Amino acid sequence: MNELPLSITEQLNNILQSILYVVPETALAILFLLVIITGLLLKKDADRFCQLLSLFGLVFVFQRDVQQLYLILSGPKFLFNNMLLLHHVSIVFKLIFEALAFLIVVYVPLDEQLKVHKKGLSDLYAIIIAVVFGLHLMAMSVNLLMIYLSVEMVSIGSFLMVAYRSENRFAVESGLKYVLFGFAASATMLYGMSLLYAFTGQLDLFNGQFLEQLIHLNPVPVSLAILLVLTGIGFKLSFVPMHFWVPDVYEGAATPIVAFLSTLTKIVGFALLANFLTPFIFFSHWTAFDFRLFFSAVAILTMVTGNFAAILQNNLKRMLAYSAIGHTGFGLMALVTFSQQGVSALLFYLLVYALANIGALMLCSFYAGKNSMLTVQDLRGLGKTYPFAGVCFVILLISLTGLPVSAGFNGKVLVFSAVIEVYRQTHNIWLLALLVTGAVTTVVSLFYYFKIPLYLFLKSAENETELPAEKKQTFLLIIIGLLSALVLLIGIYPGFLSDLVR
Amino acid sequence: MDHLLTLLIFTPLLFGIVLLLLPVSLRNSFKYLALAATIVQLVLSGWLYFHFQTGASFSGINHAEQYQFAEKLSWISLSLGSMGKMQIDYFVGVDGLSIGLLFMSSLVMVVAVLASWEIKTNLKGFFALFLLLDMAVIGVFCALDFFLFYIFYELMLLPLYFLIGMWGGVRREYAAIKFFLYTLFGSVFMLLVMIGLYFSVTDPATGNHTFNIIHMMNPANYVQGSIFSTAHQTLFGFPARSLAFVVLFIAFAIKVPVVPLHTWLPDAHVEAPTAVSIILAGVLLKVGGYGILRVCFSIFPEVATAGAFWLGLLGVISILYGALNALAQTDLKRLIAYSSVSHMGFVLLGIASQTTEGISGAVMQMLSHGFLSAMLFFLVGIIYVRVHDRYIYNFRGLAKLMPAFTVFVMIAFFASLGLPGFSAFIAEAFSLIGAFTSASVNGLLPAWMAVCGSIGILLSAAYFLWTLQRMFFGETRLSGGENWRAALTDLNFREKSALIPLALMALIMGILPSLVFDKINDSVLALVHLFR
Amino acid sequence: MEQIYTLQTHSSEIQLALAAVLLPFAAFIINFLLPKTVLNKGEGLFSTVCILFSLICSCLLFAKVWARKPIHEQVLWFQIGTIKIYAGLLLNNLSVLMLPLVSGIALAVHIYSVAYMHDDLMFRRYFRYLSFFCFAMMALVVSDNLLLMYAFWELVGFASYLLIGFWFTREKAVQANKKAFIMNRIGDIGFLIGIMILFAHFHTFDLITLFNYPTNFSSSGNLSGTWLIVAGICFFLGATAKSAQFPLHTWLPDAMEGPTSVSALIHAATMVAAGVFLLARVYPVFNPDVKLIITIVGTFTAFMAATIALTQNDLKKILAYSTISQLGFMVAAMGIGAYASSLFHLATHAFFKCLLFLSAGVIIHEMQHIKEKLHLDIDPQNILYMGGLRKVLPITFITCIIAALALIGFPLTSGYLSKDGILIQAFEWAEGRSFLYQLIPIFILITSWLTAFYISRLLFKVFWGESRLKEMIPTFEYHPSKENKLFTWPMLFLSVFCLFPFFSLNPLLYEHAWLFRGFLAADYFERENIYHTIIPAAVNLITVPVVYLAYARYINQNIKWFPESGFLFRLSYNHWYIDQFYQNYIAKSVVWTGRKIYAFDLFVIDGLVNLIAKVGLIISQISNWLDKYIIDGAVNFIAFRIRDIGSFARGFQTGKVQQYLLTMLIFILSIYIFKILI
Amino acid sequence: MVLTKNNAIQVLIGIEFMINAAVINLVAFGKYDRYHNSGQIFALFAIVLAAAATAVALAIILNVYRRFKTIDPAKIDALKD
Repeated sequence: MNELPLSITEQLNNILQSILYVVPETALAILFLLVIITGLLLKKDADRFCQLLSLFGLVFVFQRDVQQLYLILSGPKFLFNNMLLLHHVSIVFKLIFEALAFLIVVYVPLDEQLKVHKKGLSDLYAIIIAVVFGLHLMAMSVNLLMIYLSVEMVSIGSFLMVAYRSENRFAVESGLKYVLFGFAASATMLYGMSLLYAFTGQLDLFNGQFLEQLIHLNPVPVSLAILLVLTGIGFKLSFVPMHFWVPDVYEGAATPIVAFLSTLTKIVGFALLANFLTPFIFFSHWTAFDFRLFFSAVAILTMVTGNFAAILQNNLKRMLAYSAIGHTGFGLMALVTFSQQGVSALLFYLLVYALANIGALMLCSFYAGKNSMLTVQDLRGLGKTYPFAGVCFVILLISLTGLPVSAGFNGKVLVFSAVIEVYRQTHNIWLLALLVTGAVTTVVSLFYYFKIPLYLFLKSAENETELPAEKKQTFLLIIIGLLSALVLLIGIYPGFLSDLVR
Repeated sequence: MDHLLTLLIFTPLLFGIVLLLLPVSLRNSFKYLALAATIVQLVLSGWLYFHFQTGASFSGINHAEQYQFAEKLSWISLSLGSMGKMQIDYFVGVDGLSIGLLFMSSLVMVVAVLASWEIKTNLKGFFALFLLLDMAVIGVFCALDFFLFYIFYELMLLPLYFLIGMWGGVRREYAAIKFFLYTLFGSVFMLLVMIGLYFSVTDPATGNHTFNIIHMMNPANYVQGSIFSTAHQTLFGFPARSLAFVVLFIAFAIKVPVVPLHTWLPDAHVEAPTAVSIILAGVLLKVGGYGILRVCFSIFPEVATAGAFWLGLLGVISILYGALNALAQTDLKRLIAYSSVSHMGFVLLGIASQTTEGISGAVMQMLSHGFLSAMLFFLVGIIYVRVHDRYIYNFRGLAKLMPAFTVFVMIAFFASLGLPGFSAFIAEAFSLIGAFTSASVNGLLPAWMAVCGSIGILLSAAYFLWTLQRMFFGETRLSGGENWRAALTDLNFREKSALIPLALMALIMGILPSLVFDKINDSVLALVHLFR
Repeated sequence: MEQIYTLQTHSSEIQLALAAVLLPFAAFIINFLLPKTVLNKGEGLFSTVCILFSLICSCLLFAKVWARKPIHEQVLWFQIGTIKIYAGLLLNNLSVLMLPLVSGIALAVHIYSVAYMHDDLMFRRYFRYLSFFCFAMMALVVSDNLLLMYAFWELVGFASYLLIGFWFTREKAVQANKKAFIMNRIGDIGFLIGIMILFAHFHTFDLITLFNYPTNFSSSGNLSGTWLIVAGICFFLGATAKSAQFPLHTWLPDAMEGPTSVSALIHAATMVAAGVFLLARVYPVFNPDVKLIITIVGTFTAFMAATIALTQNDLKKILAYSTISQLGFMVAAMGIGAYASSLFHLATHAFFKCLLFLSAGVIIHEMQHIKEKLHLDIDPQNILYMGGLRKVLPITFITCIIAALALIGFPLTSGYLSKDGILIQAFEWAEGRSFLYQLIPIFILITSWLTAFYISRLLFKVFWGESRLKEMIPTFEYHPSKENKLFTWPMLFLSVFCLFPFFSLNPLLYEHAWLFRGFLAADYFERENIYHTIIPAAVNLITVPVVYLAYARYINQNIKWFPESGFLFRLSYNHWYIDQFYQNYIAKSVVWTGRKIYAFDLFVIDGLVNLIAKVGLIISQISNWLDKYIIDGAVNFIAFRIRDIGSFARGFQTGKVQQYLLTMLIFILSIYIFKILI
Repeated sequence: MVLTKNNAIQVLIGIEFMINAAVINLVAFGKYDRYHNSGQIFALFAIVLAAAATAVALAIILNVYRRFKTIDPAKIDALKD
């Protein structure tokens, strides 16, 4: 039924050639092993050394990725018998992963709650490296098996990270919820994939027959299968039906982990969705399941729930969780355009969102200190005591809301222009609804984002007690300062970033 | 010589950065630094105003090369894959409409700094935000690239939110967030229209899309079939161009403010500290008026003509509505806020008439109202700083206690109710005359609108005189008793030095309106020509 | 007036005119800057000297320009778009007459007020305002375009606001000046609309081009009939406010709160005359039916004011109402086309009314002294407390008599010439018309008799008989106070002008008055008819018994004809209730609407915005509530977790992972079902 | 089972059932794909990964028990809106 089985030798040659193209991944694997070994060997000062090692490793991998860019100038490459697809967009995703992972690894020891952890952080670095490895695979996977493998790897890694601080009630509870929800979601995905395999007998998405088979079948079961697979991916992206775990887990887990989850896993979700959808979109007469309609509805729902629910939140991290959902909706809007410009706008927007979000979370841990629960009321009057942190917080929030001069604004402008461009061609009413929801939710987001400076600056602290001055994470403040400066810089000169992203 | 405008825009930013770096120990030096910044700006804009050439070849509404002191350098050039390059350039220039407003706002800024002597807490933050606001305001008046215009337009909101929020009166949070949401609501939809316009206009020189307002003005640059091209595309059933005009008009009407959208003004003014409410009234309301002229009217002239009747009606309503409201006020600052609504109604009426007299009257009104409302708010600030109370009924017979103060109050009151010899008289007379003649010249506004407008002048006389008589004349009876009597000292040198220039400007512009009209005549003629 | 209009560079005349106008302004500025200590009474002297020189200049100018070619000089003021606005001087008969008139009276009042305001501590401020007023009035008279005229028109109103409210600590004074200014403001709106109409059609403000003096206004070209009428009415509205005609006259009696010398200058001679001056200036605009309206309003005001003046007790109020009624005469004269005699009456009236006010000022001054000496709590202005003053103030008595006779229009006085001119022309005008038109001259006739009656009532009450104070304090005895020289001289100077010789040699025939001839329209022909003789004779014959009647009534009380009560009396006593009507209807209603609109603004519009904010919040709550309860309820129901109902999670985030999973499943099923349906 | 049981471990068992269902599905349909047998390979991977995930899940449930003394997901709702 399919072509003659490739002889073993050809398969081996194929694999050998592909190895060349997976240098960054192999480097990551080696790095992972090294970090575990150092973690075991050097008992006492393991954390510091592991951190340095993983940082160097990430820089090395980053450098390798850049090299890969030149490798694929001639065009995307299928590796390991169509298991992975290395193309420009996936490399850019990988670069983003390296950068953000670097940032998070730097951030991890600075968080109060994690630093005091008795088991030490060396294991955490190892897990992070492993998950980054999983992210790489996920960004490139085009084969159902590969998708499932990489999703599982990333999920298990993130389960461990969320539940890392086993002594804290909230962390453990969020871990449990995350595990149960994640595991169920991946089970559904697996079932969906098995159905797809049943229908097409193929695991490779980009294979011609894959879609041929699907066309001849009755659209209803096909769309059920696709739906089930989308739930798995949705869990990673946390759009509307799959967003319930987000607030609890973000509130419970340690802040650096939340930073990791809210940025990296979300971005890789988009990467995976892009890869998964490409065959369906470019396959001309695909009628079974109208992706654009589905995703526009989901995007609107996500934006509305995310932003409107955030209004009522008092807890800072929970509010940032809901705002993350809102931003996912906005990202989906960019994706729905299915155009090259849409994807590059999406990349720009996600990177800028990630920077601002990590900055905001860093500030949460800066203000939270020991106690994990940080409500907006606790911030009352802190603006005057820590002016520098307060100003950075405002800059980051401006970027998150998308007010001008900030990077977020340029992101939103790019996304809006992409959507308008596509709307101009297709006049699809859904795109217009997306535009209007985007605009309205931006205004709503201003309302809850500006609750923070409201308490920081405008409200005066009742008890004028000076907060413990020893809160001297100057290093953390420096990073936050760098981040807000970066956000402002991108705001004024988006040029250099957008060229990279294109 | 050619980088003057950029220098003008960014001097406050420079001073602001210097100010931020200074240690907090030099607290009292901040206000002098800010004063220096604004004076440098005043000298620059004075020089610009003086060297502004007039003449037919300098009208400059829709001819890019006729703008003076223009500077253009490419700022952002994002390449958007298939879509070609997104080209945004830093294009700044001045023409008849904006030169007057520039000079007025820099003078008002100097007065605002003088008024901010009363601020005691967190000086560094206050003056940094103040200078940022100053830069944004000047930037808005010079920007000729829609994207740059939008960035400065939004940049104004942020410092104001904090200025009102942190140094304001008792209900400051409510007023600050209300102000912020109001303007943001308007401007978010403006963003959408801006991007739509971007996609429908191509720059003849470089061929790719552009944000340049001047290119947006002549229909030749519109891409066929684009949303806002003149081939009346439809959007939700309405013609796209009129929908864009309405959206833009709403965004600027919130700023002007036009009646249904004006409720943020009294709260923002009452709660803002004196210096901020001076800028808010003196300059920010003009941004709305200027925006309507520069953006709405020049880019969609035919829609403006079609809707002129409704604009005129809105103008008349705000005149009468503002005046009647002012009559019923008990808080002096709120009264002046409503009077600003009424006076800005004249601007809208003048603009809607689309006659030379009407528009030049409107521009003159913007300038004169800038000076007069700054003066009025400064005067209210003087009372408030002394006794922390603005309730009209608590004061009687201040003339005896503070004679010099009363003289300035009388000048301000009589000037703003349109006594001849002051600029408001010329401005309001010509806006009304413009509105009246428009019935015969281009048949846009019916004659009764000008008559209702003139009733507005009468009402303004009523509430100003009522306040004057209520607070200043008669036997001195203060609700605060003796300690108020001691506190209500007469003007000191600083206050006088702030008030005298404003009074003089109002007087000079009243006696010699040619100072203003010569500068704006050519641009107004070009604008009116655009409508035909 | 066949002078042809030529633009010559009469540099000498222009300089004279400029000097006349700017001298008081110089006085105003220097008084303002002059430090207090130079001469304690320096300001008074200084501004009097200035006004004296300006009088001299205007007389010289008068000599040069009267009955010769009008001179017009202008310079570009500013340019709007393509329209050039000029500012300049127009010196024709009208302006040249008004200049000396205003400065003459102003000089008299200046000298008078040096003494009158001697002990007032705000002496300096008084003279500042007074010279500012003179400047504004003189400038108004000579300005050549409507916009400039409107500017000075309002400045005159502003100066009167300052002067009425001079003693600003007195509550009533402050009320009065606010009312005066707002009333004038209403008039100004009318004036502005009139200007707008003309500008809309002719795109110019210049009087020359508009009414191309001196030929009459033929260029009503494209100004259609209706607009002409509206413009006419608007200009007339402006004049009514300034000259206190019927609908807008209530501010003048209240304006008496200001110092008497101020009332003498402003509310007798100059400012109120400005209204008539405006009518004269824009005379060609009025077409016949507007003129009819003017006549009706004029006569009605005259009649009404006269009736009110009958019963007033306050000395200055009587004079105020008499001014209103005399102005009614002039306006009516303008209406019936007697342009020349109306201006003639304006000139004569200015002199004798100013004289009456000055003498009233002296009387009140005297009563003030008595009051302080004996510290009675009487109102110095109330004539009921006066009486028998002729012995105490002889010179004032004489000048007062002359002025009163001039007011009545007794032969040999200037008043006779001007008032009878109006009467005769009124009858000529009404000759051919239907019965209704006849009413006008009859009313004018009645009013002149009423004038005679109330002025004589005033004289007898004040000067004749015994002082009423005697009943209050038997020991009271007038002791002759030396009349201050500064009072008497200006009064005598003015009384000279009240007599006929100054205006025309022949005391009986008004046509021979040089002033009358100055304004005659070119086509005026001498119409010798019976009216010329009957009317003057009839008027004078009847005034004599009327005066006697007043004498009988008030001095020896042997005639009880005029009861102090009754409806008519009460109607007339409280100013026909017009003031109250204005106060509690119009003023109150405007403030009431203001309050209502504010409430509306506060609750509806502001409410609307808050509503939208609340709706925003509610939507988020509903969406949240929807998430929480609908789906949560279904879950429990399905899972039969009865005991869970107790622990309804507050948010949808129930924390129960399984509920999340279930909602997810439900969502997928719903999409699936939805897919099946399509 | 996943949704109703009030014992975390039973929930895990439920999930395991789901995965096994998918594995059976894969293997069953592997019949048609003689050459690649991708179905069976996929099934192998699925089983391995399920095992790994269960191990992690059990570790976390152990932790939860140590903290909450109960593993009924309905009870563990400290983090709620």
